[in-house]
Amino acid sequence: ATLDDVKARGKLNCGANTGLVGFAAPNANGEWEGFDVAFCRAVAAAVLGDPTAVEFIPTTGKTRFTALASGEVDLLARNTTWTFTRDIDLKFEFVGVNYYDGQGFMVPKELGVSSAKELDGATVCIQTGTTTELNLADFFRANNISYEPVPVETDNEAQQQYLAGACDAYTTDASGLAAVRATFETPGDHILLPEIISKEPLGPLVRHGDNDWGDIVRWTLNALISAEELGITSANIDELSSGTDNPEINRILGTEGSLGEMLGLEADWAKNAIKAGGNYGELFEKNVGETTPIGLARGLNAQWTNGGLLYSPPFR
Amino acid sequence: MSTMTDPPKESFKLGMLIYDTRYRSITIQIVALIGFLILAGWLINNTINNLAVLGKPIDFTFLRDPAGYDINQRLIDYNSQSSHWRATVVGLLNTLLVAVLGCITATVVGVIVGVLRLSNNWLVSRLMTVYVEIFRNVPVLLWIVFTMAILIETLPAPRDFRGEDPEASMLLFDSVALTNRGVYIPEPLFSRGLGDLPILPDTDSPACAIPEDGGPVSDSCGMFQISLDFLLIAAVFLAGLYASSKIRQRADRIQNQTGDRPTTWYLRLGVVMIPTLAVLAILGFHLGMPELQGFNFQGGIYLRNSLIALWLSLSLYTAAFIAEIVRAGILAISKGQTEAAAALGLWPNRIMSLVILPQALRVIIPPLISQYLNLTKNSSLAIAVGYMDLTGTLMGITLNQTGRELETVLMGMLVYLSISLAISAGMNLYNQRVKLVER
Amino acid sequence: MSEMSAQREIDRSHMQVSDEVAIQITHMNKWYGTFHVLRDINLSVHRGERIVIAGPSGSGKSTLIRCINRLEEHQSGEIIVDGTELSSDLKNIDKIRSEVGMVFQHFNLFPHLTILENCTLAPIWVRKVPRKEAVETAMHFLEKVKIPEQANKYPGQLSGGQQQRVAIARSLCMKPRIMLFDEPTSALDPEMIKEVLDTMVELAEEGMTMLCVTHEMGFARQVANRVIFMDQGQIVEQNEPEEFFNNPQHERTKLFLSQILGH
Amino acid sequence: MSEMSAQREIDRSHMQVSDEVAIQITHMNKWYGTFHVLRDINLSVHRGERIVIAGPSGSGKSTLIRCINRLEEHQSGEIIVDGTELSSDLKNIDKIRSEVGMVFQHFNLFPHLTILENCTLAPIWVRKVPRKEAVETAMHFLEKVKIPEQANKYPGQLSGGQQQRVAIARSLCMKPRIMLFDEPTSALDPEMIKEVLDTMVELAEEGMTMLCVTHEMGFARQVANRVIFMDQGQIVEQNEPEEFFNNPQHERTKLFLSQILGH
Amino acid sequence: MSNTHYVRSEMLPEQEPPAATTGAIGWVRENLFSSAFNSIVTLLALAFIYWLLAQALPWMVSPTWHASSLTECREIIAELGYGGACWGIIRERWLQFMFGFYPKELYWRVVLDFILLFVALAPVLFTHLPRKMLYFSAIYPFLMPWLLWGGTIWNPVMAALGFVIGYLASRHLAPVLGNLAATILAFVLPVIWWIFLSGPVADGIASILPLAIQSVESRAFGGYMLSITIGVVAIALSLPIGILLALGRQSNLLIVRSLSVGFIEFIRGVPLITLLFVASTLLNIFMPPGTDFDIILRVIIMVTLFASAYMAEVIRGGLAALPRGQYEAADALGLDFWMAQRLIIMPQALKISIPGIVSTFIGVFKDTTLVSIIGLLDPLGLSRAILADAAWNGLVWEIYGFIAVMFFIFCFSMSRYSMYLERKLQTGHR
Ligand SMILES: Nc1ncnc2c1ncn2[C@@H]1O[C@H](COP(=O)(O)OP(=O)(O)OP(=O)(O)O)[C@@H](O)[C@H]1O
Ligand SMILES: Nc1ncnc2c1ncn2[C@@H]1O[C@H](COP(=O)(O)OP(=O)(O)OP(=O)(O)O)[C@@H](O)[C@H]1O
Ligand SMILES: [Mg+2]
Ligand SMILES: [Mg+2]
Repeated sequence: ATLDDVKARGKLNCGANTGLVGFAAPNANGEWEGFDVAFCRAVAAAVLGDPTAVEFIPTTGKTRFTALASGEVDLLARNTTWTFTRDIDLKFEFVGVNYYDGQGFMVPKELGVSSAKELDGATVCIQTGTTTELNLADFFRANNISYEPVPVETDNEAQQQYLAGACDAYTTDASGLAAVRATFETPGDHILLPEIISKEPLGPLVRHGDNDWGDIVRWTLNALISAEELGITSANIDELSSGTDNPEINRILGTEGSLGEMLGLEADWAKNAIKAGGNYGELFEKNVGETTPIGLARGLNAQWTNGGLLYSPPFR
Repeated sequence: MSTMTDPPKESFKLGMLIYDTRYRSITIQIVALIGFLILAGWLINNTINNLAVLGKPIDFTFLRDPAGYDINQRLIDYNSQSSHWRATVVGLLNTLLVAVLGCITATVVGVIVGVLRLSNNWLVSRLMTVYVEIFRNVPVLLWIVFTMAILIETLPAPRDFRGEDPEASMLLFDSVALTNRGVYIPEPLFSRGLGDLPILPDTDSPACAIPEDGGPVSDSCGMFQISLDFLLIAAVFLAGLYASSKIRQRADRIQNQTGDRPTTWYLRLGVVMIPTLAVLAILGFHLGMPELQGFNFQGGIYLRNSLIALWLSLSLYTAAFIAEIVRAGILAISKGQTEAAAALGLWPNRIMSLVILPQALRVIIPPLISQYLNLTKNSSLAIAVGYMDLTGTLMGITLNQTGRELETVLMGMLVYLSISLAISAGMNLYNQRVKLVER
Repeated sequence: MSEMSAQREIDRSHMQVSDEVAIQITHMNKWYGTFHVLRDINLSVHRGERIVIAGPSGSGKSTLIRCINRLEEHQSGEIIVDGTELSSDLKNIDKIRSEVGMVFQHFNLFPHLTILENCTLAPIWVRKVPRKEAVETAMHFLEKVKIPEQANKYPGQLSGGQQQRVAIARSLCMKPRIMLFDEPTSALDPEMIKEVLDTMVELAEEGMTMLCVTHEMGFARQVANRVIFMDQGQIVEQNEPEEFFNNPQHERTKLFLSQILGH
Repeated sequence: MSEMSAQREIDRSHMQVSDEVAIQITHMNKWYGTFHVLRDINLSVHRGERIVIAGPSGSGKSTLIRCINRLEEHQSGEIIVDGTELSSDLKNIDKIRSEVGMVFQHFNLFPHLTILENCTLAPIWVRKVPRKEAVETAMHFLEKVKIPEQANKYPGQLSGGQQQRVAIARSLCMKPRIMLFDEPTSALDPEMIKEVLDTMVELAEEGMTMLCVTHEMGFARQVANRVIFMDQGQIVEQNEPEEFFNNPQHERTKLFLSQILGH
Repeated sequence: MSNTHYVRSEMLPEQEPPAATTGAIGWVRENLFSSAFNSIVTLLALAFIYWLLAQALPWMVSPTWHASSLTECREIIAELGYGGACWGIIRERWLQFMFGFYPKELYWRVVLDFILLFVALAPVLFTHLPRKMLYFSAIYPFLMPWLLWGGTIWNPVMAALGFVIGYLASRHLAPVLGNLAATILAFVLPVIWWIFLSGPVADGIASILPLAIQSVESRAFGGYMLSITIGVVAIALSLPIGILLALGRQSNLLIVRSLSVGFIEFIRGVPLITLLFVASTLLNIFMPPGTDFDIILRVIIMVTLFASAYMAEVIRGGLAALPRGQYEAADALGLDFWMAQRLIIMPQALKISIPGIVSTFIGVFKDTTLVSIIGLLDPLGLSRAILADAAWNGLVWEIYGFIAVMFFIFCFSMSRYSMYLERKLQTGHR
C-alpha cells in the first residue's frame, strides 16, 4: 500500500509542476515553494511528521498522469482539473478541490474588447497539454466565432508572446492570468474578460484503488480547510492543542478521539499538517494571496461561510 | 609415407554443436534468437500484464473519436470535430512541410557558407567559421527557442500597423506584412477558378457527412483537395520546361556539330513563361493581398511564426553541418584536379562546374542526406514553439487527451522510422549509381 | 631510375631548332612568403628546342615550369611566351594556357570522365571545337600514345603508365605549341616508365618544343638539346647533354651527377 | 627481382628429410563461389622438407598455403597436418594453427604493440606460457633474426625488412613444427630482401619444415628440396631445384621461367 | 642556339620579397582587398559586424549584477538610462544552473568527480602518460556513481567484483572447461552475481563495516551536472554495447546481423524525443509490475540505447579501417575470436574511432537538452522553473544566453580537441 511505501521510504514523492508562478517554483536555495507545494508538505507532515520529507518531482502536462499511474509519485498536486474521464477512464481518484478555478481571458486594454464574444478572428495563446484547449475549442464553436490558436509549452512563453503582441488574448485558468498579470511591468494595461468559460476544479489526485491512501490525502486537505473555518492557525495551534472547548478542534488536533489511528497515522497528524505551513487561508495568503505579487482574491475559494465554495465535511 | 585410410565416418556428437565450425554458427544464431525471443516475450508479457492492471488494453479505436482541439496550421481540412486520425495526418503533413522546406534552405545556406569558408577573403571566411562553430556547438533546441524569441520580440505586432501614424508598415507596396505572429504574403487567387479535386474520400471528414436535409455531399469531401487550377498551371509549366529542354538539346547538338553554341535563353524563357502566363490570365489570376482587418491581417498566405522559427533554426543549424560537408567535399578533390583543368585553359567557373562539382558531389551527397535525416528527426522539437507537427498532435495533445501513451508513441515512432528508412533507401540507390569506376 | 633499355636510333630530321624564341624569361624572381624560391632566372627557349631541367629536390624546378603557364605567379621579372607577356591580365593567361600543354607527375586525369571525355573536354569548352571533330582529334592522339582501345574506360581502370599517356594525349588535344613536363615518370613503376618515355621521344621527333623536368638521364641524352641544372632556385649550369654529363663544370653539378648516376 | 648477392656455402648437415609425413594433401579441391581455384591437389610434405611453390599470379599459390592452416576452407579432399585432419572441428583447427607458423607478404605485425609484445602475445594467450618465459623465448628468436635491440620499438618505427624478420620471429615464438611463407619478400625494397632471405636460409639450415611461395629463384636453388610449379589451380610440375630450373618439362613452366629469369 | 653553355660563377643570396607582398600591409592587401569585389565584400562584412556589436553590446553592458528581482533590475536600468540585461538572476542562480538541487555542502563531490573524470580519461587520450594510470581509469566507472549518488561503498565494490569474477572465469576456467564454456561462464557468472548475490552481500558487509557517504537522490540532479552526467554515463555505457552491436553488424551470422542492424537502424531512424517519451511514459509499462526506476535512470537507459546505435556505427568505421591482414595474422597465431578482438582488433579500432566517439559525445551532450521536454530540470528545464519564481518572471534572454554560452564553451572545446586528435591520428602514425 502507498502509505507503507511512503513510511518505509521516509519521504513522500509528490508530483509538482515544472514551474508555475505562485503554485510551484524552486527558490535560489533549490527549495520548492508555492501553493501546491505547501499542500504536499502538509501531507508529508501528516504522514511522516516532517514537512521537509518530500521529494518534488517536476512533471509536465504530458508526463504527470504516467508518473502517477506508474507509482513514480504518490500524489499529484499539480493544478489538475477534475474531470469525468480523468477520474473514470484514466483511473485516478481526485481527493477534493484545493482551488476552484475557471478558464478566462486576458487582453490588453487598448484592444478595446470587453467580452470574449468579441474575440472573433483573434489570435489566442493557450498552454498545451491541459483541458484549456478543449474548452477553448468548445467555447468558440458554441459561439460560432473563429479564432487562431497559438499553442505554447509553458506559461513563460505564453507571457512573452502575449506581451509582445503576438497574440491578442491569453487564455488559461483565471488564477494563472491574475498571477501573470501581477508580474507585468504595467499590470493596469491589461484586463481579464468577464467570461469564465469553464469550471476548473483543481485538486490533488492519487491512484485509483488505494482508498486508505486516498483518505489520508483527502482528509489532510479537509483538515486544512476546516482549520481555517475553525480558526486554527499556525500561530495558535500549539496553544489550542493543549485542549479547547470545541470538540471538533480537539478531534482534529488529536486531543480527543482517535481519528489519527483510524487513518493509520499518529494522533497529531492534522496538527502537524496545519503546523507545516498554516491552515488553508494561511497557505493561500502566503503563496498567492493579495499580499503577494500574484495578488489573487479569495473569490470562490473563500470559506462557505464567507460566500465561497470551500466546505469541508465535519470531523467526527 | 603414411598409408591412406578412409576417414572414419563421424557420428554426430553433441560437442559438435560447439566445436564444429559447421554447426557452431547455427548454434550461436539459435541461442541469439532464443535470447532475443525471450527478451521480447518478457517485455510483451510485462506490457500486457501492466496494461491489464491499468485497465487500458491496446486499442486504436480512439483514433476515430473526435479530437476536440483546434490546430492552427492545417494543410487539409480539419476542425475540432475531426477525428484524432485526421489530426494525426494534419500533424504529419506539417512535419513533412517543415522538413522539406528546411532541407531546401539548409542546403542553399550550407552550400553558400561552405564555399565562402574557402573564400580568399580572410574576413568572410572567418565570419563563416564563426557562424559554423556557433551553430554547431549550441543545442538545436536552444536555437529553436531562441529564434522564436527573436521573432516575437523584434518584429512589430499587428497592432503597430494600426492607427493614423503606424509604427510599422507593410513591405513591397503593401503586399507583405512581417509581424511577430508570422509573415503574410499575397496569395494567388483565380476569379475563374476550376475548383478542387477531392481525392481519397474520407468518411471521417465532417464535409463528407450526408447533410441532414438529404442534399448532396459537399464537394470538399476528401482526405485531400487538390486545386485544379494548380494542376493545370503545373501541367502547362512542366510542358514549357519540356519544350525548353528540347531547345537546349538542340543547342547541344548544334554545339557538337559546329562548336558554336546558339544563344537560346530568351527562346527557352519564352517557351516556359508565355503559355504559363496565358493560362494564368485565362484563369483570372490575381493576388490576394493581406489586409489588416479586426485583430489580424486577413487574406494572403499566412506563414506562422512557429513555422518560420522552426524552419529557420533547423535550416541554420543543419546548414552549419552541411557547410562543413561541402567544404570537406571540395577540399577532398585534390588541388591537382584544379591545376590540371587550369593548365588546359578552362575558366574558373567551368573548372567548378565540369571538374570539381561532379566529383565533389559524390563525396558530399551521402553525408548530406544523413543531415536531411537529422533535420527531419529534429523537426520533432516543434513542440518547443508550439508548431503542430506529428509530435505536437499525435504524441502531444492526442496522447494527453486520450491517455493512450503506448498506441500514440508507437505510432509516432513508426511514422518517423518509415520516413527515415525511405530517405536512407534513396541514399543507397544514389550511392550505387555514382560509384567511381575503379580497377 | 631505370635506364631506357633500347637506345634505339631516333630520327632527328624534324628536330630542327628554329631561331624563333618560344619562351623568354628575364630576371624573373619568385617568393613563397619570405622564401626566395626562384632567383633571377634568365632563360630563352627557341621553337623546337627540347630542354631537360634537372636538379636536387626543392631546387625550384617545378616552380619554374609552373610559372611558365601561370599556375604560380612570379613577383618580378618578365616571362614572355609566344610573344605574349604573362601578367595578371586574364586574357593573356588564357591565351598562353591554350598554347602551352602541361603534364603532371600524378597525371591528374579527371576520374569521373572517360578517357575520351578527358581528352575532348578542353577542346570543346575552351577551343569551341565541334564535338565530332574533338573526338576525332582525341582518337588520333590516343592512337599515337597507343591506347585507342581504352577510350571508353575510366582513368581508374588503367595502369599508371597508361594514365600518364592519356594525360599526354589530353594535353596534345589542345594542339599546344609548347609542352611542359613535370617529372612525368617519377610516380610510375619501372615497367611503365618506358611506355611513357617512348611516347615523349616520339613527340620530340616531331619537333615539339619541350621543357621537361626529369631525372631520366637516358631520355636527356637521347632527345635534349640542352640540359639545365638548377640549385637553390638558380640556374647553376646549362650545357648540351653530352658535355653536361661527361664534363660538368660546377661543383654542385658534379656532386649531383655523381649521386644520380653512381646509383 | 634481386638475386642473392652472396651465394654463401650453406650448412646442409641438419637439412635431413625424415620419412615422417608432416603434411598430407589428397584430392583437395576448393572453389570461390563457382570459380575453381584449386583443382585436385595432391601433395605430401615430409618433416624437414623445404618446398618452394612458384607460378604465375592468380594460380592459387596463396590459396593453397592458406588452406593448410585453415585461413581458407577447402571443400573436398583431405588435408592432414601432423597427423591431424583439418576438418570443421575447432579443436583440430586450433591444434594445427599452433603447430603451423605463417608469414605474410605484408608482415601483418600488430602496430599497437611493441616488437616484444608482438612476439609474446600468442605464447602467453594461446600457449599460456608464463610471461617471463615468453619474453625469454621472444628475445631468443629476436636475436636469431638479429634485431634484439629493437624489442621495445613499435613496428611502425622499423624498416620493411626488419618488420618481416619480426614477423618470422613472432611465428617462431609459437615453436611451430612447420612454417608457411607467402611471398615474404615481395613487398620489400631490394636492399631489404637479402636480410629476410638470410633469416629464412638459417631457418632452413636448422631443419624446419618449410613451404614457401616465392619468386626468389636464388633462394629456391639454395635451400629447397623441391620446387612445385602451379598454374590455374593445379600442380603442373614438381622437381628438385636444379632439374626444375635447368630442365623444365612442361610448356607452362618453360614459359614462366623464361619470363622470370630473362628479366 | 649559341649560348647553350653557361656556368654560374657565384651563387645569388636570398633576397627580401618586394615590400608590398609581406608584412601587415601585404597581408591586408592579399586577404581583404585583393580585388574590387573582395573590397566591397570586406566592407559589407565589417558593417555587419559593427551592426551586430552595436545591437548586442549596449544591452550586455548592464551593471545589474546585484539586482535581486526583476523590478529592482528595471529600476537600476531606468536610473542609468542604458543597459538592458538583468544579470542579477545569473548571479543568484548560477550555482543552481551548475548543480541543480544537489546539496550545497556536497558540491565538492561533483566537482571532484568531474576532475577525476579528466584524470581517468587522460591516459586514454594522451598515449605518452604512464600506463599505470589506466588502473585508475578502470576504477573510475565504479567510483563515479558512488561519488555522485553516494551511499555505501560496498555497492560499487560489489559491482566491480562482478567483472573480476568474469575475468577470473575466463582466465582460469578455460583450461578446465574449454574455451567456449569458459567464455559463456565469464558472461553468465557475473550476471548471476549482480542479480542475485551482490545486493545481499553488499548489505551484509555494510552492516558489519558501514563505509558510506551521504546518499543523494537522482532527483536532486539538475542543470549542467545533469546534462554531463547523462552524457558521460550514456557514452561510457554505450561503448561496450556499441562494440557488441558493431561486431554483430559485421558478423556473417545472419540472425545476429539482422538483429544488430534492426536495432541500430530502428534507433537511428526515430527522433530522440520519441525515445524520451518512451522513457517517461512507457518504460515502466515494459517492466515487470511494480518496478519503479526513477525518471533519470530511465532517461539514462534510453539515451544509452540511443548513443549505442550511433557508437556502433562509429566503431564499425574503425573496424572497417583495419586491414584484413590483422585478422588473418591473429587467426594464424591461433588466437580465438574473443582474444583476437580484445588484444588485436579493438585496441586499434577504438583508437581510430576516438574522434568519432568524441563527436558522438558532443551530440549526446547537446541532445540532453531534450530532457527538458519531459520535465527534467536540465539547464533549459531549470530555466523554466526558475522563471516561475515571481521575482524573475518575465526574463528570457539573459538565461538563454547564459545557457547557450555555457554549451558553446563545452562543445567547442571538445570539438576542437577531437579535431586535434583527428589530425594527430592522421599524421602521427607510428
Ligand atoms: N605553395 C608553396 N608554398 C611555400 N613553399 C613552397 C610551395 N611550393 C613549393 N614550395 C617550396 O619551394 C621550393 C621549391 O619547390 P619545387 O616544388 O619547385 O622544387 P622541385 O625542384 O620541383 O623539387 P622536387 O624535385 O622535389 O619536385 C621547395 O623548398 C618547396 O618546399
Ligand atoms: N576471397 C576471394 N574470393 C574470390 N576469388 C578469390 C579470392 N581470393 C583469391 N581469389 C582468386 O583466386 C585465384 C587464386 O588466388 P591466389 O591469391 O591464390 O593466387 P596467387 O597464386 O597467390 O597469386 P599472386 O602471385 O598474385 O599472389 C585468383 O584468380 C584470385 O582472383
Ligand atoms: Mg617538383
Ligand atoms: Mg598470392
